[in-house]
Amino acid sequence: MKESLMEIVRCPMDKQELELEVIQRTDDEVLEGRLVCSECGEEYPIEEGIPNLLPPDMREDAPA
Amino acid sequence: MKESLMEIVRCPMDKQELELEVIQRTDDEVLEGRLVCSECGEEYPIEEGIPNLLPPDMREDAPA
Amino acid sequence: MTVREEFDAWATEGRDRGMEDRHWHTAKHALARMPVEAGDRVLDLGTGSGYAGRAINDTTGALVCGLDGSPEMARNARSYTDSDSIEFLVGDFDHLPFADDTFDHAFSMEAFYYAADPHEALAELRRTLRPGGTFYCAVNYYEENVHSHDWQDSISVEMTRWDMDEYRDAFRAAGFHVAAQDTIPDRETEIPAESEFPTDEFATREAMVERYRTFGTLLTVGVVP
Amino acid sequence: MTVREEFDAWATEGRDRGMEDRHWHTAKHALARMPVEAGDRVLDLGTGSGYAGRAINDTTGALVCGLDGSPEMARNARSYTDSDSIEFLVGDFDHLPFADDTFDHAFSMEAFYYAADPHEALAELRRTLRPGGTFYCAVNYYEENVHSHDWQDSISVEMTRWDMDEYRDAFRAAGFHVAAQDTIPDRETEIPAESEFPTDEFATREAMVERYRTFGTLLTVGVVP
Ligand SMILES: Nc1ncnc2c1ncn2[C@@H]1O[C@H](CSCC[C@H](N)C(=O)O)[C@@H](O)[C@H]1O
Ligand SMILES: Nc1ncnc2c1ncn2[C@@H]1O[C@H](CSCC[C@H](N)C(=O)O)[C@@H](O)[C@H]1O
Repeated sequence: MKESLMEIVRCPMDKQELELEVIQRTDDEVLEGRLVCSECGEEYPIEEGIPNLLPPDMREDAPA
Repeated sequence: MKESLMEIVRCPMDKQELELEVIQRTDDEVLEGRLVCSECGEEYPIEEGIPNLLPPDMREDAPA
Repeated sequence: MTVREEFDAWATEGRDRGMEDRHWHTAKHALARMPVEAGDRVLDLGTGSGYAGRAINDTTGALVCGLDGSPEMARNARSYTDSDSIEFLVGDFDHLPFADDTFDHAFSMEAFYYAADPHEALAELRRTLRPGGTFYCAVNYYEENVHSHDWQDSISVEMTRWDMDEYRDAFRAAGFHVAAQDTIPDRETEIPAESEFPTDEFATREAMVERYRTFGTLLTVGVVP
Repeated sequence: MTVREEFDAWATEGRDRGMEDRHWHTAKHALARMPVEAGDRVLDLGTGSGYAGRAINDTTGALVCGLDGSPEMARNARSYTDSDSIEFLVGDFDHLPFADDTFDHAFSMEAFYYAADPHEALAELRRTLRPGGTFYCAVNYYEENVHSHDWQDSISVEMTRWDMDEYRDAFRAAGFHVAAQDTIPDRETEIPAESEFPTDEFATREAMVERYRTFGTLLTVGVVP
């Protein structure tokens, strides 16, 4: 994801702004990192450049 | 035209309500008559069941 | 010549039914998209033979007003239907003889661009449609359709030739949201074999294919906020 | 099974590209009607392989967000494009991870009815679209398409099967105006000769013709007032 996406992405639960924590990036993309809700503190992972903004209970790996 | 059309037709010039003067009618239709603007007094003919609501200067028979 | 003179002459020569046959190829697709409900009131702007209003009335049960600037067109249109929920009126696009918020939807095929002032016609449609009402504006005469550019030569009423952007801009300037815009191909007009070209109208078969199968009819759909 | 489990499995088996091929036949006609302008921001809801977002980005220059509930779908979609104006996100229809008034337009093909609560999904679309923004909702699974009724048997995610009226009503209840609704025929899926029937899917050739050429894809277009 580009950093410019921060303007429009919000916490799926309370729609508040998110803070970006970068783990790995290229010149124009964040590849690994976290989006943290400025209100509820929930953390959403960014993996292989794709932010996962599913509500936390839909994100967990369910038992097979 | 049906009398129920009176609910929606208006003077094309000032959009005010019209009054219906019936010359000839059937059970459910006005065939010949006049629509007279309640505001500006302009008269619009009804001929063969069709009201002519052109602005007066577009209605006149133009010279050939 | 005025709209009345030009189109009274067309109506008297029976050209209203010829237009109906040709325009139906694409108009029916535009009509099929309209979200008309039973009991709605729908305006057919520049109704000609009245076929679009008849189709709407038949398929949905909506009340239809067919408006035309030519008394002869309106007389013909009236003679083609017995429905008691269709009315025909003579009137002008720029001076709609209706109260505010009268219509749920409006349709127009190959007529809008004859308005003396198309911006005023849009303002009048905006005024007479209720919030959420749509205006389905279908035209074959538009800038991208290069094969229509010489039509003005054979029609004495002045025509407005907007491109697709200009249609969207004018709708927005009049207070409509633009919900859709595309060109609907005419797949039905028969295109003669290569050996028949040039014809009176088309220099090449490719030109005729482009006119009908590619450009077809431009539809712009406006919605009142 | 959850959306994530079901569609991660589809993505891993490569079914995303198969859907793209089949859905393109009608999706392209819906896409062609959208009044997208350069610089607009457009949402592709349930993006799958991402083809609709790629098409919108290619043809209009709009910025696209492809959202999908399946991480594997989003990963595949991302691998199919190099455009730097398309982003893919994993998220749920009923919990859109976007600010109010973010999008100019939204598109969805064969995905909307998987929402756990489609009314909530519409409310979320209404919230994230700006005034005048459109939602183009295309589905093959709907009540009038009787040939779709048994699809639920082979999909573990619960599906909502509304009819055309229910789509219009639900859009209106969520605060959209309904600007258009129609069924777009699929003229491209090949229909085998009479002698090939019954097939696994269709008892008769007529049934298959009806499924594709008559019912095709239901498109409902909502506009934010
Ligand atoms: N300014 C104006 N006001 C009212 N009607 C007009 C007009 N300019 C043109 N018209 C009418 O618009 C029609 C255009 S011809 C198209 C007729 C019909 N919709 C069809 O598809 O076949 C004519 O009947 C003409 O009389
Ligand atoms: N509740 C939900 N939230 C987000 N995505 C969902 C969803 N339910 C289903 N989906 C996604 O919607 C897609 C439906 S398949 C259709 C994909 C694509 N639009 C096409 O036309 O081919 C799948 O990729 C699935 O993962």
